[in-house]
Amino acid sequence: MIKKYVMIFIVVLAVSAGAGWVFFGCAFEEEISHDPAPCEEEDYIVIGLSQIGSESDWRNANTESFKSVFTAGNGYYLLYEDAQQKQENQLKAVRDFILQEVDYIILDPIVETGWDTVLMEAADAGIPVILVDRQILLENDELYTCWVGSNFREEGRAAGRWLEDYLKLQSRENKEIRIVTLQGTPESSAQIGRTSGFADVLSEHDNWNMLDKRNGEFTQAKGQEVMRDFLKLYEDIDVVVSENDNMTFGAIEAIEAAGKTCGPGGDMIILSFDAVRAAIQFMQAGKINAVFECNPLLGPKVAEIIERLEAGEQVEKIQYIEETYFDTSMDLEKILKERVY
Amino acid sequence: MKKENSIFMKIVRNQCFIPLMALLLLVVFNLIADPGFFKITLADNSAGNPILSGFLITILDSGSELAILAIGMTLVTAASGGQDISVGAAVAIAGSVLLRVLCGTNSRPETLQAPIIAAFLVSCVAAMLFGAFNGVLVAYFKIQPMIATLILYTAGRSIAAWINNNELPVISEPSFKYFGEFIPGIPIPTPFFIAVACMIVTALALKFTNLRLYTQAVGINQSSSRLNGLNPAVIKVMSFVILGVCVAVVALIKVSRIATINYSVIAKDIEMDAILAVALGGNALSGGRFNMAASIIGAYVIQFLTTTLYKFKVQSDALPAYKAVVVIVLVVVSAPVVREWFAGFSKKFMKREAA
Amino acid sequence: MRCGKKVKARTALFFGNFPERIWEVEVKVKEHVVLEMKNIHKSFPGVRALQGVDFTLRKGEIHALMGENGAGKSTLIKVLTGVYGKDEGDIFLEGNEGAVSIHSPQDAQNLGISTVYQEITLCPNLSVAENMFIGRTRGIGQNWKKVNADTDKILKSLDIPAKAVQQLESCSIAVQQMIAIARAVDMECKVLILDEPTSSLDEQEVEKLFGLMRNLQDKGVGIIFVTHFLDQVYEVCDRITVMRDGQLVGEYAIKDLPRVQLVSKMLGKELDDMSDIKGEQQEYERGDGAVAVLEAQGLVSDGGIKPFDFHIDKGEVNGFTGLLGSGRSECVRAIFGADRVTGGTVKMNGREVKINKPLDAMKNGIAYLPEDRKVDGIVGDLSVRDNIILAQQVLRGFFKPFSKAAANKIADEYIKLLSIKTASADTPIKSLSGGNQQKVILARWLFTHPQYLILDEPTRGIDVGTKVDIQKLVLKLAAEGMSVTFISSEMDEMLRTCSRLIVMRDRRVVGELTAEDLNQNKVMNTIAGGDR
Amino acid sequence: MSKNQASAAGSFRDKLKNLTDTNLLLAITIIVFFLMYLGAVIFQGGGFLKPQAFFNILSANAALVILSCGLSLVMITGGIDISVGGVTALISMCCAVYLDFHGGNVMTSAVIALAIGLGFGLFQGFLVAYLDIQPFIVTLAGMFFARGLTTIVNTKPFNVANEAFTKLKMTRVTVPFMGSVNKRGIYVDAYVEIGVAVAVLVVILMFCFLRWTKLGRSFYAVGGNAQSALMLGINVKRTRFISHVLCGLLAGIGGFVYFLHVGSGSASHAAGAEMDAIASSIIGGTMLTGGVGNIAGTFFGVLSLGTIQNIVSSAGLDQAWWSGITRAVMLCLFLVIQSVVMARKKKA
Repeated sequence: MIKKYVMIFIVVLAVSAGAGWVFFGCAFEEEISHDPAPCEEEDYIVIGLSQIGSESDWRNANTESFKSVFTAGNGYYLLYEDAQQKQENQLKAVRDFILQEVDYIILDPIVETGWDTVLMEAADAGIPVILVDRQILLENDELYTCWVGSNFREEGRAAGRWLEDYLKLQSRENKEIRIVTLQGTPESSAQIGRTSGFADVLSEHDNWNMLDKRNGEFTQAKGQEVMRDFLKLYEDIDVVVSENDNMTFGAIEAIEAAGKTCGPGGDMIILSFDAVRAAIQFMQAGKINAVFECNPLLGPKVAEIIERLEAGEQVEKIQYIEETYFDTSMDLEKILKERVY
Repeated sequence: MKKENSIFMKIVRNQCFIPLMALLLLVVFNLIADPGFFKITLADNSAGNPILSGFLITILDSGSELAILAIGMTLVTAASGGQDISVGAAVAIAGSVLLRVLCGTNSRPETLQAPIIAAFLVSCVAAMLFGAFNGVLVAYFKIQPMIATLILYTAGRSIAAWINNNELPVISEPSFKYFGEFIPGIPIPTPFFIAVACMIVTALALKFTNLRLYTQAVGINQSSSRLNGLNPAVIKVMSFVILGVCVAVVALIKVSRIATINYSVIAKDIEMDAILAVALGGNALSGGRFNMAASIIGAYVIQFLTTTLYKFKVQSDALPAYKAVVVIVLVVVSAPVVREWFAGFSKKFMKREAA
Repeated sequence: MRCGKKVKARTALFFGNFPERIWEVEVKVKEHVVLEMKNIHKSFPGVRALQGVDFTLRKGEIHALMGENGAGKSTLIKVLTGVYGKDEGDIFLEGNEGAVSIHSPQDAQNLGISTVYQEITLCPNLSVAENMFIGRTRGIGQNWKKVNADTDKILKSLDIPAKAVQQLESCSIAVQQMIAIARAVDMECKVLILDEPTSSLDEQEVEKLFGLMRNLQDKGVGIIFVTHFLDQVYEVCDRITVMRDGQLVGEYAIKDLPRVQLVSKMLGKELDDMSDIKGEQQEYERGDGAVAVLEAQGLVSDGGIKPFDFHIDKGEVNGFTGLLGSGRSECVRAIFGADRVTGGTVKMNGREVKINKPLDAMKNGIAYLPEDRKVDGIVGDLSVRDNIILAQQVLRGFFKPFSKAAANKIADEYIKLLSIKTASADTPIKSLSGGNQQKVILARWLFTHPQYLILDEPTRGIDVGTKVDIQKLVLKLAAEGMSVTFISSEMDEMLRTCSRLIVMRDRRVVGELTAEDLNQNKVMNTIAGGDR
Repeated sequence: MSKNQASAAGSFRDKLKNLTDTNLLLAITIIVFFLMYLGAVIFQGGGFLKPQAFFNILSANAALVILSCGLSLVMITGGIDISVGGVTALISMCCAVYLDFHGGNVMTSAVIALAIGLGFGLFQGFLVAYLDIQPFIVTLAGMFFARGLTTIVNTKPFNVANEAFTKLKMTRVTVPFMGSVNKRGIYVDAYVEIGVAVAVLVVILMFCFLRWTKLGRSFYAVGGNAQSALMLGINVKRTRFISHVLCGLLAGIGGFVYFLHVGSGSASHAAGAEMDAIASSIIGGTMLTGGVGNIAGTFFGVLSLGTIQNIVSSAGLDQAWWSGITRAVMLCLFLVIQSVVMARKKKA
């Protein structure tokens, strides 16, 4: 008998715990995120940010730059949603933003297609959408206010040009150069841009031999895996083009594990993109030849745009963010000091 | 004639027979397909240390993780009659804890914040706790193992990410990589040595404790083992905790390999391989008697299969499909119904022979 | 919807044409036989379960089928319900020309033979109505309104206190039992077999059940009633068929067979033969001041027994006797802590001890050879060796395993000592014969060197040779100073070995017999409950 | 004992006692759901007050609802199927490839989806029911097979451009009287995606099936006590088989609805969907031990999960890991409740 009541008691306890957990869980979170809820405060500019995920350091730096700019202190309230590499999550996030009647939506689209519907909804709800980092394909460009990001194709070209010069220095410009590419997530504008940009230069040199291109998903683990396969499949690779730093790190692991060396004076030339802090450290260690910056600090620029929009000004559709590249010939110490991410 | 037959039967009956046959099959296949598969080269790596490389080494290397997990999985299977599908997630957690302790707050430390051994012990404890959590759900709340572990299977990687609040710490300290790759001067990958160490420990444990007897007794006949003074629940929990330790070890290797962690990819689908290894070792997935050696061999066979598939340029994401086929074949062949059918068939066949 | 019509027809059987039914019941033609089984033979490997058994069931009678276990009554019923095929013999059924052939439970049901088993075979998570009608009709649809209505009618007609829509598990066991019967009856059954339906019911529940049985009896159903409770037999039954060792002992009208007679027939000992077996056991007299090895007061467990007192002295062999299901096993399980002990105190050698789980008992030097060898005894896939050392191993603890050599030595030693027939110590125990399995379990417990050994049905389903061995062994151990409690369904075994018998009936201790009282008649009278 | 209890107990307690497990668990689920939604409204306010918020949850989880229905069927018969997620991914990939590369038409792609689901159902059902192999192992293999196959079909994730399809994808079912006024002061009709209509239909059908058809009831019988079911003359093997086939079929439908929702093919689609489906069923009061469960509950289970996720995301938490943990905690909670309920039943 007693036992039975105890059981019933436990059940009740469990359920209330469940409910309570939901309540207080949220209540608690509310407290730690000190900003007031959007619905109450009208004088805040409410921003909905739909981020792709947190797959790489670049991404994290990018997210951070937004979080640091759109603070309550600056008169913003930021709703941040991590889509975990899923378009459906981003669509859902945008819809939620529309429901919560945010003032601006910042969208970093994971793929280029499939956005028409939600953007339409946003337009209907009168919410301007600012695209960042990656681009999208639309019949009607009016659906978004503007796009802010890197000129990936240009980065790709820069990489190609740099390789040209470097090979000239080594006077290998007429030897066969065997190249492999670790590609980023397919269909992402970074991948498309960098691949095509590099291809532009590649096409000018018939002694450059592109052995293979494989998807490294922009992640370190995958990069290492793909590189391992490359090393098994192809003899003496000369150049490794890795479309972001994390993949590069993975690739370097794989290369060293296979007993090969890389970087200046190594068996392979490593070209990398993004230029996060760690990458430059790797360059100091002489494991990467050159990295081509893809500036993740989009926050300030977007903030500036939003202020202009608030002021009722017009903004131009495509806004590139200024970028550079680094290689081992430069004073990396100094660069590292200046580097914020 | 009779005698030969009986000897032959003895060989066939041995549990190690099935996995060894599978191994042989794969070896032969590769010999035919491309003998280069077995080429092992000795070369210097970037640090200028001589290391062996080649597919066989890869198998020894990656197979070791699997073997270690197979040890724990075998015990869990034997005791609880079910499998733990949360090992992959648990590895992520343990690895994350490890890095957390090593890195402290800063995710890119120039120097380690704690000795590796301490970090390892902490992650060990963490893994054992999660193992115990599974065990309690199974033993005391009487939830089928696979469902109970489903909880961790979902939450695990999230928890892992949460532990390092979603940063990707990187260890620059070179000595940390010894566990996953090579100790300078030793051309054989370290994971293999770790695996061997684990095997030795297990062997000793099986020899100098009643682990085997208790586990099997509980797995085979609970009520009878209870009447013999055993406490089935405790034994089950214990088996899960032991698996936890194995998980921690694997986590060390995994993390050390890449000196960082990727919460969503690390040890992905490894639970499937571990279960497969147990099954391939001829251990009943419904619990009871087990043969550790067979499981371990099974693990290496799985890795052999994986590597072979890799070599034939099978996409890593496509691998599960092939393994799944192997699993299905295994379970179907070992299904009692099918066995009866076979028995009947063979009897008929014998009759025809006699006639 | 077809089923719907059927139901109407069937319920008509209860309501519509009552008169002639009553008339039939009035006349109750003696030789109006529903079922006749002639010269049934059935043997399993090694056992001849049924040897030329005849059985006759008349319309509207409640017929008790009695016998200790191993007598073959369950086999007979399984043959009748088509679970087993018979080797020889014929079954005749009213309304069928010649012998009927029954190959499966389904066949039996179609022929109108329905069985209600001890454990209820309904689905607790379905409603009463669903339980009544599911699995009886083809097709997808089901007019539940109608089904519920019909169910309610049937329940009313058999005055079963349940509603059609109510979920089964919310009914008491008795009512569930009745619903099972109602379902059986509703399927136009001529013969209804009740296999120990009362074993899990309390008094008033049993009463309800009997009410239902009489009710059916009046409706002309022939009922075969299997039970171990004598009182119940004498309460409801018209006739008794007694079986023993797979043979028919005889069929009797209830009034021609006083209980004592019945018991003696079941146990196969004629009352009048006064040659009571004098066992080799030494006379038991309790020297005053002698401290009991184990003494229990008001011990009670959740195994469903009334509180009981018990004590055993050094070197004594005593036993619990009583018919199966009288609660003798439950008593020893309580002592060993196998069931959860809910009350009472246990003293060992004068010192009070707490025994909550088997390990406690083992630590106190108690060993228990369980009744059900397969479920509680052997660890099937383990080798004979491991089975022998298991208990002692547990006592020694996790970190002190026997070396392989030691284990082998022990195993061989006991294999020799108890002359266990096994290929080797490595053979899995499940491949041994029953007798040898039992010896292995015995060896397991002897190896723990207990001061008090409990043997529950050690000789069940075992060849005669082994039986004798075990009895001899028991006496030898006692002579060496071990206390033994011995339980067996076989009277003369008990008489031969035990110097004191605790007699049980209906889950309570009803008597304790020593010295000159240790003879057939006395024991049987006590079991039967006085010379009524 | 039961008698004097009844006499002792108050009428309410009586009711509680007679409350079948199914209804008890169902009640718990619904209560929890409403509590959560309340919590959402209180803490998030704004969006959650609009009906559209609810419909968005529906639209986002339509596929999951269907998958969960399938799982409930299997779990009620005491089985389990963890392949549904993989199957969904496989379906959306196949359909995407078919529509884009082979320019097929939408109807055929729907048929393909059903065929794939049915195929898995038949095969797994056969292995489980007739070769009686542990369902978990079988479907685990099924899941990995489906996932692997998806990448073999096509590695790259891509969006479908096929007009007919996109038109269908964008079709909306407007819900009358539920609309709301947006910040521009324009009244917008509340709407759900077309998949929701399908999901609701499935829920209703399955509910009726389980509640009123004989086959449906025999699902419960088999799950409750296979031995008894056999004695009652139910063909247990066949029932198990059918349950898996149905589950496969629903996976097919769900897969297509999912495809309709995301409109793209990708190997990583529906990751952990099987998990969510199981969780929803359990939260919806389906007992793992079988024999207890209710489609309505499952429906609420799904909604609860959806709501939790919305709360988590709009509570400003980093959804990436919180949603995972939240789901697991809920699952764990309800698993424990279940085993407690079971224990209580044994005691009683």
